[in-house]
Amino acid sequence: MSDILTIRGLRIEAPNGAVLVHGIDLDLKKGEVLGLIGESGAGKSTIGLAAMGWGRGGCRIAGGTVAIGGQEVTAESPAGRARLRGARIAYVAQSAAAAFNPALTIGRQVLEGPRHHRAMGKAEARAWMLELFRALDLPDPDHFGDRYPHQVSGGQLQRAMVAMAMSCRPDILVLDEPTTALDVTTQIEVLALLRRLIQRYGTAALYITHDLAVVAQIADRIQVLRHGKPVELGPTEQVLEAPREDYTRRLVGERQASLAGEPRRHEGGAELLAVDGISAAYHKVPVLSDVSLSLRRGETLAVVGESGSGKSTLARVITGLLQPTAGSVRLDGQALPASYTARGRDLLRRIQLVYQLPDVALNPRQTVGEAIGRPLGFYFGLKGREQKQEVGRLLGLIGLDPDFAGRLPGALSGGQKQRVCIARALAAKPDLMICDEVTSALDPLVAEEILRLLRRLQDELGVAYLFITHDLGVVRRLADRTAVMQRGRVVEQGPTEEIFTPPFHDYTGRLVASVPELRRDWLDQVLATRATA
Amino acid sequence: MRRIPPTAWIGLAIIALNLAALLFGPLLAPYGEEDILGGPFDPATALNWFGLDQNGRDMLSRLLYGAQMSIGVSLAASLLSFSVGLPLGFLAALRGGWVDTVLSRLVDTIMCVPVLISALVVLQALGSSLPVLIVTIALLDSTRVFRLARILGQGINVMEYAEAARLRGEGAWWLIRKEILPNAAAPLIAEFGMRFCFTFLFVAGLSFLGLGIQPPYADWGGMVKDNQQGILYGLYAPLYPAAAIALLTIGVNLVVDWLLAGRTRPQGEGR
Amino acid sequence: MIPLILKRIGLGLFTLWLVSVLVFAGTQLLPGDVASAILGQSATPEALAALRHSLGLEQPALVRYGQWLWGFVQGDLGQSLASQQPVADLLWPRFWNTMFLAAYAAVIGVPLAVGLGILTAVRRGGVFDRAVNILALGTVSLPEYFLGLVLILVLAVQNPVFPSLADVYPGMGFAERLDATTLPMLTLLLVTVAQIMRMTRTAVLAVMDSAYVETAYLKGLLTGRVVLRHALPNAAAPVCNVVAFNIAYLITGVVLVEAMFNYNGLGRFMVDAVAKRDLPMVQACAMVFGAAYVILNMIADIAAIALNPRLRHPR
Amino acid sequence: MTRWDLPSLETTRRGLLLGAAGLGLATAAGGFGRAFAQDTPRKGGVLKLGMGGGSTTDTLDPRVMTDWVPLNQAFMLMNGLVEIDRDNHAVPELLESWEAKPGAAEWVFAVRQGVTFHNGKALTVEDVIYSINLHRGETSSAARAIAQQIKDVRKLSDSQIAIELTGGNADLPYLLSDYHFLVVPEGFTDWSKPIGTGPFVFESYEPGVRSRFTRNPNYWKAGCANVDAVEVIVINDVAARTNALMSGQVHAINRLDFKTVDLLKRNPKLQIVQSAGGQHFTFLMDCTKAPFSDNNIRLAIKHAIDREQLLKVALRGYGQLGNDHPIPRTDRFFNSELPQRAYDPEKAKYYLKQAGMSDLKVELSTSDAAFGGAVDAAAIFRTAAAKAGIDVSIKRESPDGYWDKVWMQAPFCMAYWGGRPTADQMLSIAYASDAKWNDTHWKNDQFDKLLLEARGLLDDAKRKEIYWTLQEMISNDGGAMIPMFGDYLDGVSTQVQGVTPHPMFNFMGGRLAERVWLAA
Repeated sequence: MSDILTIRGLRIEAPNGAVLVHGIDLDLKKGEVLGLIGESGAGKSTIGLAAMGWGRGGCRIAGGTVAIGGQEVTAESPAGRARLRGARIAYVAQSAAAAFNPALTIGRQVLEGPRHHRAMGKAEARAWMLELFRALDLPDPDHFGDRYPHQVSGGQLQRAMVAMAMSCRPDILVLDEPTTALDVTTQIEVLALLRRLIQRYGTAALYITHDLAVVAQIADRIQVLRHGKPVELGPTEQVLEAPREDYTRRLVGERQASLAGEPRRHEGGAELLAVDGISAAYHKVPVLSDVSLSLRRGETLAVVGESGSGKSTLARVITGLLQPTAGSVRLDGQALPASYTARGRDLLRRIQLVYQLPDVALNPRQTVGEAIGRPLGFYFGLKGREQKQEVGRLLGLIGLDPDFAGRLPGALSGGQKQRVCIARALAAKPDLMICDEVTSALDPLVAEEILRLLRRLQDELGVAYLFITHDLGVVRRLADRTAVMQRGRVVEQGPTEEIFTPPFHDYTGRLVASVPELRRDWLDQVLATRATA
Repeated sequence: MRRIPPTAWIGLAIIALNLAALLFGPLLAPYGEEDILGGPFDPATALNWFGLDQNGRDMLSRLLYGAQMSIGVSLAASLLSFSVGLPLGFLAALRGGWVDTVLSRLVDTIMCVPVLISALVVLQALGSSLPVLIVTIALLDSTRVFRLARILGQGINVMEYAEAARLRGEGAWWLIRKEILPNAAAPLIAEFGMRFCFTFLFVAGLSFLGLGIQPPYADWGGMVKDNQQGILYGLYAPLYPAAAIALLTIGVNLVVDWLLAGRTRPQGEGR
Repeated sequence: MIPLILKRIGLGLFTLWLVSVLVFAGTQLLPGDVASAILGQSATPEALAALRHSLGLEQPALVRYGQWLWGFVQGDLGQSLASQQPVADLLWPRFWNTMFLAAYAAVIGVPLAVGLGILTAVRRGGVFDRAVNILALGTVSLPEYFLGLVLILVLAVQNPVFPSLADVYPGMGFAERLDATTLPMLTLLLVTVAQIMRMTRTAVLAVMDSAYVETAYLKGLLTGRVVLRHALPNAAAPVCNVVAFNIAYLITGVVLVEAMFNYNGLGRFMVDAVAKRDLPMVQACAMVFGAAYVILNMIADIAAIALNPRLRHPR
Repeated sequence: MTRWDLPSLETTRRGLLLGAAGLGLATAAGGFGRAFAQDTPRKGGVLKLGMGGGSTTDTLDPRVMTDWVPLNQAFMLMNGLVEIDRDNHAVPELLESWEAKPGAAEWVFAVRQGVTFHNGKALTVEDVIYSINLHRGETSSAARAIAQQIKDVRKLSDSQIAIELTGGNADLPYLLSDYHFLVVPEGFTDWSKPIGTGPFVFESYEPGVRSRFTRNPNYWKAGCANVDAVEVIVINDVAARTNALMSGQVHAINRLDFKTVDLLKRNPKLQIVQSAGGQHFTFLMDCTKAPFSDNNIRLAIKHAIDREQLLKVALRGYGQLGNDHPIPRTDRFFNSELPQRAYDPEKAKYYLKQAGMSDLKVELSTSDAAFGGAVDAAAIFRTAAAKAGIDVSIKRESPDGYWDKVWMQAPFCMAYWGGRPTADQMLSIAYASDAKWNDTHWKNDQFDKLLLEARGLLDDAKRKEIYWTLQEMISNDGGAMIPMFGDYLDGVSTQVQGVTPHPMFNFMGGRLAERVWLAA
């Protein structure tokens, strides 16, 4: 099989001159799937787009060549490159919701490619679209095209995106984290459909992701990247079972730990938080119905569920940001007023919230020292040198150098910012810290460190955690007890160990079963069992 | 700070020039604001670089004195407008509820009556002395500032860091000073530039209608009006004040474009 | 979507009512008693009292406001103090003149400005973009009356292409009326086209940075088609607001242009009415301008709602 | 220099003054520019006039009308009783001839026959009597002060009327030339659509905006009403007015801007019509309101104005110095021996001390409606007054409605007066105690007595002696500061033929539309 895509010595520079990709060689045979693995900043998406002769945000190809089926893309004029895009090589974005134009119907956007490249006649293009819709299991394929993007679900839109990419029967598909934005359960379906489509039409693909388990199910070979440089290249089995490079080993090790992970048991501690019969709604649309759970001092309770299950809403009710329609929340037996504005300063101190996106959780115009120092001054009246000293101590506690106090958030990495948020919460010496998806926006290795930090802090300070997440790996490693939520209800709660050993509650079972494992045949096995069940 | 492009440098230079005229205008002026030196529209000579105006007074001196009047009034009006519009706008954003509704409705209503008409009614009622002029323009202008401040405030208030501060129990004043204002600075400075330009041209317009700054005080808008006859005969007289107005407005617009460069929406709204 | 529009119309009417209250209160501010304004020098105390009674000036402000508003709603705008003629006869001809000039400038200006805005956005950073922007910056920075002056000099005095006097009278031919109002129209055009163009460009650029525009490029489309098919439909809403705001300026901010070209419009007429403390006239003019403003903003908001795909096709 | 060559203004103006002096016309300095072609009048074309001096509150009711636009429009529609020609002599109009009985207290006037109104009705004696009586008795007419002298108006025959005066007045014909005495059909009251015997018939009229009248086919005056129609467009803004003339959109404009007249002269397509005469510009102090009730204050202010500078800068030399009284140098009763008051800050301070003040702050209301460049003139006065310890703050009023809201109401304001054929008429309309337009509210019984006495005298020498004292009284005690007399300056396209200067008012004494014709 001849090479359909050959990249030699690819160098890409950002508008400010920073080099994003330092000379990459890459080959892709017809019908082959190559996985590109690495943390954010490794340059995965940049390479994928460069293969299409496109620079995002002003990046430009500073060196090297890209050839598709022998035709050199880098030598082409912009118009020449445009003729290739969509026709010979097509792109599937991470968030289909953003990638579809809200003002046009899905059908029109899918048919736009073939009509523009005059790849096929109008009727033929339409027939091919319907075939793709059927191949991708989209509901009511004949009329699906007439709907607008905001009238269909996230999973359906993602599959429509794949249909749009395949509309011109391209030779190569660039799949840029196509399933990351989806819930675990929908992720399996899209992955399976994608794999069948590629195999049926013999399309080559670059599969870009940071999740080793997902790429294991679909890629023939894996290229590991770090900071724009190649780390290791090899067949999937070899990279997973016998990684040669140390960095790859750490990546695989971390993914392994998240799947296994030995649960913890926390003994004793009086009941700290009691939530009973809580119901809540946004603009009269019910989101939580009759939720009850409790948390003891120093214990970690995980609340797990897919998006839309109401777990974040629960956090907002407990902190008083959202008034419940029914039920009550008690801290140390004392009933908490429904709105935070009615709560005294000490009550507010004892519950602290850490957000998912560290970039927007810190005021860009306040230094780290000010951010952490403010709660000290506000709650405990610590001022001046005393405050500076305590800030230094807290920074040390979360593993950052005290001179970070003078920096602005803009100068910190995602992981460092999240550490500062945790320090800010600890400054209030809270009884309870609510962590709302604190690791899901971070790279796997960085997330690992944050989890380890949180466990150490709990052991030292005895603070209780209410941990909200959709990642079962996190739950296994951190939570003493777990509550599983589905569509606003707690379907199951109890010690983590019991929850995650069969026999499973059916919803929990499906959740556990949907988390991809680090072996090549996992997807085939799940599909097989699902076919028989 | 981002690298300052050449256009912004030009803008800043023009603003500096005008500030100098504002502060030291009268000192630099070769003649008095009202000294009559010769016949109307006498051409430029060594003594009078820009020639004489319609009353035979030195054009350069009147431009320098006029700077104090034109820029001074507009600056004062813009500053007052911001000091009224900003806190109210942020308060409406933070408090929401009835405070926000009442203030917004009031502002919408005032904005419905065109600025010029409202200014006219008030100026006629209270006479167009300088303080009345400044306060009237400032109050009318603060409605626009209120609107922007409210949008900016709402954009920032919905951000997590603002929510975290509220959850801590911070007071409204602290939230405005520490959380919202620092982040709204760049768009607000740009807005100040735009509001200044609008006020500057508005005051000039009022003078053109004979209602703004009363004679014999020089103000650039009034000077264009008084000397406009000259243009029909190829005289430069009206060109100097008009050029002065245009130069300052262009200068400010250049800086404003730079400040807003790239950021098409107020900071924080992009979420 | 319909309920949204109805709500907006309701809001508009409510705002209009608030405007009437503001206008009525505002004009009470004007010093000088209405009666003495009519009688002038030969005002004897008895004549003043008699006149005040006949005009019903002693009744409480609320009652007078009620009567005035009720009259306004029925189109009876009351009697002009200065010229003893019904306000309506003086107001409406001038109102249509102002509307004519505003429409003339809008019909040419808006498409031109939106077109330029899109072109400069598409060719962002190019020579054309920079040149047009500098020109726009120039016209925005110059006062209207100076621009008008230059136009008169170049297009009326030095080479008499257009009349410098916008002299319009009832029964004038349409072409003749267009010719007479060309110079004021051009003055308005220069100012508003620059404004609308700059804001359209910003609105289009904001959309050009979105993910679906990148998707369109990645489908192999070229800039022109990407802007027309993908960027424009989503930039339409903000552009509508900008256009409405500027048309409102056309109607109301035009006083200076009317004064310069001696154009018999409502703006200049109101300025005189305020000077003469002709209260009924001032109230009527302010209400008419206010109504024009509110209606325009309402149309813009409704257009924005109609053009917003999410609202047009509810889930 | 620029492609518009800029000759120094000084030279051209000096040349002008010599030219005018050279003409030495006793009563009216001749205008110049293109020589006036005196060939025969041509019928046809539409005359378009751009006029300043109109307001949306104008009316064509002869009793109330003020300012230039209504005056010209009235003359287009209606004829007067007696007309003043370009040499300041009273010539017959609708009154064909007259003779005075001895003592000039009784007069017999012959009414012109064969004249018809626009509605076809023939002009009768009753119409004339009705028209005169409009200004007599309980009326708010501005001409009441003049008409008071008329004791009785009687019909003698179908073609003659008799007028009996309270006292002899040799100048009665001049009196009847006042522009308020216009003739309308008996019993006529609809002033929104006047019917007269004038050169043009009413077509459309919008106060303060525009009017259009069409030619009266059977107009009785020979060689008049030559254009098919005349349109008056009201343009109060001097710049817009001048633009309209220069761009050829109107054939003629009145009230040129003194400052740019010399520049306008260089335009070959235009002719400047300059008429020296009775027009004078006044600073009016209301003698009934403090601080102007104290004559010391009035004298202080009269000494605090630099008349030479004002004439040179504000009027660019198009005028003469004024001596604080309304009688022009060209009038036979002009008091030539009254010392010309000059700018004397020290004397002004002296009078202030007399009034018990060290310095004075006054507010001067003004607008370009008062006269072209009035606001600038106020600024010039302010600089001069400052040196005399008088701080004059200027309040610029809106031009529209100036004559209703500011004139005769503000304590200190500015105004203009058109010329009057006789000293008696000028003094009685503005300075007699009970005059409706006594805009300084100056009451002086001695003055009233002498004025009446002079009116009845036939002996010119004695009348002169009285008028001289009257001028002295106004100058030294009156509330009007009259620093300068200003020439009338009209700009007329060369297309318009038959234009001549006139001492009384601009636009040929208000009768331009009737007389001129358009070149082919």
